[in-house]
Amino acid sequence: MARIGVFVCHCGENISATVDCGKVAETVGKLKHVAFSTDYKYMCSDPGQTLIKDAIKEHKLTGIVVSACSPRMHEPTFRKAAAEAGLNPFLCEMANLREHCSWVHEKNEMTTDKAIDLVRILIEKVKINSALQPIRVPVTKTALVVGGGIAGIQSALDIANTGHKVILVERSPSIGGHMSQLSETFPTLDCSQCILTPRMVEVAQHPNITLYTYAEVESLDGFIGNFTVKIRKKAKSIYEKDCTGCGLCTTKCPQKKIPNEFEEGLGFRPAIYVPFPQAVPNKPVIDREHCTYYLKGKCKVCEIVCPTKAIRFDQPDEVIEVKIGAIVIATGFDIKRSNFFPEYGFGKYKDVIDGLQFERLASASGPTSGAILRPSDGQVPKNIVFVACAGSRDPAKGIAYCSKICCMYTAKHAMLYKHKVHEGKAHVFYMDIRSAGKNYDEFVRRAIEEDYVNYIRGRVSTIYERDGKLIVKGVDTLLGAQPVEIVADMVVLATAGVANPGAEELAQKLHVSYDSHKFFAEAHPKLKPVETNTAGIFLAGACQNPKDIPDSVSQASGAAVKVAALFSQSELTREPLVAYVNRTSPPMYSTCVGCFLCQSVCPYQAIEHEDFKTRDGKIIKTVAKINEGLCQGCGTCVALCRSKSIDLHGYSNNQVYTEVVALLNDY
Amino acid sequence: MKIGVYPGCSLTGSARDYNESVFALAKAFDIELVQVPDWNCCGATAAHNLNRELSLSLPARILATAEKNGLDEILVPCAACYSRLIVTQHELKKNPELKNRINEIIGMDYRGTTKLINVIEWIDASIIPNLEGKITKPFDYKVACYYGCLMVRPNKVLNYDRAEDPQTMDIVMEKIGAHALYFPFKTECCGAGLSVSRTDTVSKLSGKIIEDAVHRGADTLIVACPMCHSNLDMRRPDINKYWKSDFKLPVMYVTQAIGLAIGLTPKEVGLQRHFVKVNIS
Amino acid sequence: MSHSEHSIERDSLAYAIEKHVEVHAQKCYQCGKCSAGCPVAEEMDLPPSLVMRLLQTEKSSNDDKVLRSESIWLCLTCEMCLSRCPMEIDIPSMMDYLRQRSRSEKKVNPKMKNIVSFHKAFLHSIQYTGRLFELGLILDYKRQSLKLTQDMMLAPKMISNGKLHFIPELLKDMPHITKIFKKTIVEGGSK
Amino acid sequence: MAEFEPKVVAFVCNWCTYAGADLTGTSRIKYASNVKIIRFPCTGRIDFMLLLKSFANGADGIIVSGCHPNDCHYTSGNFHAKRRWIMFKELMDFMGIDMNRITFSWVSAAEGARWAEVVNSTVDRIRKLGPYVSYKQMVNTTVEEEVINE
Ligand SMILES: Cc1cc2nc3c(=O)[nH]c(=O)nc-3n(C[C@H](O)[C@H](O)[C@H](O)COP(=O)(O)OP(=O)(O)OC[C@H]3O[C@@H](n4cnc5c(N)ncnc54)[C@H](O)[C@@H]3O)c2cc1C
Ligand SMILES: Cc1cc2nc3c(=O)[nH]c(=O)nc-3n(C[C@H](O)[C@H](O)[C@H](O)COP(=O)(O)OP(=O)(O)OC[C@H]3O[C@@H](n4cnc5c(N)ncnc54)[C@H](O)[C@@H]3O)c2cc1C
Ligand code: SF4
Ligand code: SF4
Ligand code: SF4
Ligand code: SF4
Ligand code: SF4
Ligand code: SF4
Ligand code: SF4
Ligand code: SF4
Repeated sequence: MARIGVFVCHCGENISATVDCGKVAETVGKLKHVAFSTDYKYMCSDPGQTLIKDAIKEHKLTGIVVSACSPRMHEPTFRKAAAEAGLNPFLCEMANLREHCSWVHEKNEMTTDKAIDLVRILIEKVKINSALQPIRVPVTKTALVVGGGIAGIQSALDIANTGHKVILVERSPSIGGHMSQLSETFPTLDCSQCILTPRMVEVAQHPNITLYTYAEVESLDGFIGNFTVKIRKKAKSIYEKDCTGCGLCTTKCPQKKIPNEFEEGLGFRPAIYVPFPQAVPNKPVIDREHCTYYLKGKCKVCEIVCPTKAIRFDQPDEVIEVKIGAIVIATGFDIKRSNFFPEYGFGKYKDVIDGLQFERLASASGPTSGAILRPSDGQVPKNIVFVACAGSRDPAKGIAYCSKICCMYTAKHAMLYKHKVHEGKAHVFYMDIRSAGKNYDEFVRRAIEEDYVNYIRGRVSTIYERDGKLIVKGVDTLLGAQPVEIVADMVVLATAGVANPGAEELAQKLHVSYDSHKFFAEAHPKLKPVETNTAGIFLAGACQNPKDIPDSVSQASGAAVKVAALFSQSELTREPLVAYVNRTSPPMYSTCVGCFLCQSVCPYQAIEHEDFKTRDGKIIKTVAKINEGLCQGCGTCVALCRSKSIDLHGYSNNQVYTEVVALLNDY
Repeated sequence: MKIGVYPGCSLTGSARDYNESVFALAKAFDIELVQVPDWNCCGATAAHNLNRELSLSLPARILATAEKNGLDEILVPCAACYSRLIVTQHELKKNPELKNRINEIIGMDYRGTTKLINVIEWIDASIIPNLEGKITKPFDYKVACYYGCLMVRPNKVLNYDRAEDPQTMDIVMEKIGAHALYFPFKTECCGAGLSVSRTDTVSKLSGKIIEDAVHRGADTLIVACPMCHSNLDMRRPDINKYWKSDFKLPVMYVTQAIGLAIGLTPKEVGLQRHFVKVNIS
Repeated sequence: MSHSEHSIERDSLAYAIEKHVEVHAQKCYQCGKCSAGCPVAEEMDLPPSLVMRLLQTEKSSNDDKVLRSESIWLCLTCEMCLSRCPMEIDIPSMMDYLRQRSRSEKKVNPKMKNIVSFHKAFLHSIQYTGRLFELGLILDYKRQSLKLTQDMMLAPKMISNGKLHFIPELLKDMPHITKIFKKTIVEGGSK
Repeated sequence: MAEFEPKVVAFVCNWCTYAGADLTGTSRIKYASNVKIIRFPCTGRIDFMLLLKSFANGADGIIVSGCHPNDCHYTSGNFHAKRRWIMFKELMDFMGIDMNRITFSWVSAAEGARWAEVVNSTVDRIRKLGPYVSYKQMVNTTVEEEVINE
């Protein structure tokens, strides 16, 4: 038999000024199953709470309704009080007599009547509430960081420094990402390698970090705190423990003309290679696609010269399985490179290059040792044109969004050019200068005012070649759309920043959502920019959208804190207001018909399959099962299920129907 | 083989040379070209500049006549006419209400079933595959292929080649032994519709095209549109005056070049009708 | 489309363009790529992107400027602008509409009279013969534009090259053509 | 005769409209007391059979309100609610339910005044429509029984 207690609060006069609190307490006190009913001036005060606790014990209450302010304000207070008195906290409900009644209505009988109704509804509800236990899940305190660019490096270091283990998985042979390719960085023009390399080394040496380069995530199972990940370590064809990184093999390899990815095709590398001198780890890998041995069955020069016999041609890929508790995705971005703009001739004219190629030209460690030389003939370009928004903000041929970083790096490029080629002329075609950031606009102004970079507001229509020069046909919209024609030696296109190839595949493997441009999607654009929709998986850096280094690093540290917060508990406790699929006795097992419509609408991928099998393992029936670790309790699945097989703790079908009936029917 | 043809006004007038080369080529490849009976002018630039309904009605009459006479496919050698016809097809397909209105104007039942073929598509489908063994005099020249605006734009409607740096004509020329030059002006406008009313503008625009082709060492320009041809060939004195030079670069129709390559005489392909002498062959 | 959902009746040229040719002036973000590629931008009083901007203001004085401009007549409908516009704004179709509006509102720029005359002469030729009669066209145009000597130099050579007919080729079903003209030009009031 | 006081049930989500209604209170904006709120985690949880159930139990009007599109606390719950709503609307139309008795709105946690407006306009409208007696006559009880019994 239910024994309900009702506690009507005056809130000083906030409630009692318009609601007759005494009458409310008296009226509901007469209802069936109400064992105790009273009113009091301040329920949340210490004496108020004591009153409640005493009543629970004294009257052996099986449920209470605190009729006071908004549950959004004091539900935790009163649930805690209930728990202290030995009543399951989920058997305490609050009727909102203040925000939803006394403050919004005039003092009259109808208002008091409404207050009575509000209390009644919750009395009926709490009668059928069930005692719920918070959900506890254990936490594996090892984090996985996917992607070893600056964002991944920062996250890994921050997490590792909180004392937790980190596994860092990088797809390419070295960590460093795009930042390692940059020459100098805006807005300070400090050398990218100089600030990045120490971090890379720190990663390699950190006792809490295990680094897997040349590796990729194969699959992921489990949920927050309890993931199992499979990592494929691609065969490097060398035995790393024996390799000293002497580099002899790379100098002797006869394959020398493979376009160097790190140099953005502006240089070459051998088949056994270290992507760049400061690479971490600084040990080579064999590119099997280009190695003569793998292609033709002979060569093995590297094996012959290797002093430590570290080469292993028969090394297989290795798949390892690890348990982890949280994931940071930091797989970065890329820039558009294909010939998506035939009118600009990218890919056709050697001297029309992209931003990353320019970085390599400007980099002291690049193919020209930092001299700005045009690729076609190695001459110093005297007239250089930069084209901003090349493919960005262009729904017709490119992408609709603004790539965010190119205004800044274009200003940087023009500046670097002017610093290196004093007599040269730099022109920038732009639509808007987007340089919001600390010291950013000042930086752009410096390019214009101190380095005399010629900024022209207007887009370029076409670029064509004549007599070894590039004719750039643009317009100056600030001069009434006057056509501008520049005879340039070299053109740099600030091509759009796009999602990394493979991002979609990775998102699917990790069960996180991504947007229409294949960038990873945050859980909330403003308040959860670091979280994904999947609990325990976080985002850092340009994998979310094009970002510069300061933003990538900030977010990476943010993601690290989220992981650290998760790891600060040995168990996760969560409000048990989650969905569940009903179970009946065999042979039915559940009323669920296995349509999995619920699965298709769940925003958190919390619905799994559960098989019922005969003793010999034959599947009799497959039904839905809620993963409590993932379910956030939105109830979308409940409303959708046609066989009414799913229900939601705290907002069950029975509970909400009871509320409706109580509300509409007189007592 | 039999196929419909819509010559349009130019081919029966100022572009007789083009007409002759198209028919000569058809004959050499056993293709019978059947004219759309009692065809009318497509209205050209003038109609759509001045009256939208007229600009759709004139082509619709042509197409409806072709439909009525069972011509499922028609070759339209003039790029300008081709453009008007295909744009009409597109607009009327997009907008059934407009289609009804136009049908009312022309008093015919236009359905939009005719397949329109431009000259390069025709060459690609019916000439190139049968070229083997026919080339007696490879067209061993450096050529600049000029497509103009109407063959590639609007790309979404024409759905032919690509709007920037198209290649179809270049490929055809390479097949008959020519060397197709890199030519960035291939889709720049020659001035087309302003030919008579703004000779200065046309001289300037067409002049840029000629100048660049000469600069790149072309032996001849190759075109597939009578409007382009008349601006680049007939207007040469104006161009030369405007550019204060003496460009002698000939301008040939793609059909003429193929004709010569398979051994037709200059006269058979109408070369003698050109204003700028063609000292090729 | 979201545009039409929200658009309220406005009394502007931009609105008329939206309705008649489905070109939305507000989509233009003034990048200028159209003007950069337009072959006649240099000769225009209002390069295409400027026309777009004037229309965006939806001010009647600016609408008037557009309708009285030389640009709308100099436009060659070459489609270069459309093919490169990042927002795929169909300027050529819009230009067609603007020309017709300019004529119906009697705002044709006086300097552009020749161009209009030529178009008119061209249509006359078709109206009376069904096909273009080039010699007739030239003569008609000369009469209208009073540019008596221009192009006369070409005629003899054209004749000797076999490129000019002396007698127009007439269509068999001329009444049909006459009817089409009557229903469009005459009744449409753009004679 | 005293003026007809309609009974209106409001199904609102916890994160946006419930909080918005709290703000109406904190701002002391007055509105008609005919409306009583039932709290849901998300509009996605609102089973539209509840609307039928409410009418069957004598509701004269109903408000369904949640987060604005794209602001859903659960990212897409309200999106699914909207989609289902479209389907359900057809069904209700088919059943002859008077759609004027249902208000579907978005009220965010910051829109206290808007909540008062939504309530008042709904109550006004329902008051004009009068008691929803016709529902009782036409209701197909099998539909609701099936839903309630679990
Ligand atoms: C031309 C240019 C100039 C720039 N100049 C500046 C500047 O001056 N200042 C500035 O602040 N910013 C600049 N930036 C921006 C800067 O490059 C980015 O902010 C930064 O690189 C983002 O770091 P990230 O770690 O998020 O991504 P990335 O640098 O892209 O690193 C991602 C890493 O993840 C790895 N990876 C990808 N997919 C997988 C996978 N599936 N599994 C495992 N690993 C994977 C990649 O190999 C890579 O190592 C510039 C960008 C460009 C294009
Ligand atoms: C007009 C306007 C519109 C905006 N619109 C948007 C928008 O639509 N979307 C968006 O994303 N952002 C918007 N923003 C930006 C947004 O307001 C800020 O990003 C955000 O408020 C920053 O939060 P904060 O906590 O860093 O700083 P603040 O919001 O400034 O909070 C700082 C707090 O610190 C307190 N404080 C200050 N000094 C001391 C001290 N010495 N000791 C103790 N406490 C102190 C202050 O009282 C204050 O409470 C807008 C900003 C403005 C001005
Ligand atoms: S419980 Fe709420 S209503 Fe009661 S006194 Fe405290 S704040 Fe006021
Ligand atoms: S075996 Fe392959 S990697 Fe080794 S030296 Fe030969 S080509 Fe280079
Ligand atoms: S030669 Fe051997 S030890 Fe030296 S880098 Fe190559 S594999 Fe390593
Ligand atoms: S950041 Fe600048 S250059 Fe890059 S897309 Fe945005 S506006 Fe264009
Ligand atoms: S729980 Fe319901 S919606 Fe989900 S699979 Fe089972 S029957 Fe289908
Ligand atoms: S309640 Fe929401 S989060 Fe939980 S399983 Fe259902 S749809 Fe998914
Ligand atoms: S190209 Fe398009 S968007 Fe750019 S100015 Fe011209 S019309 Fe506007
Ligand atoms: S269509 Fe007209 S406006 Fe557009 S590029 Fe050609 S001439 Fe210029």
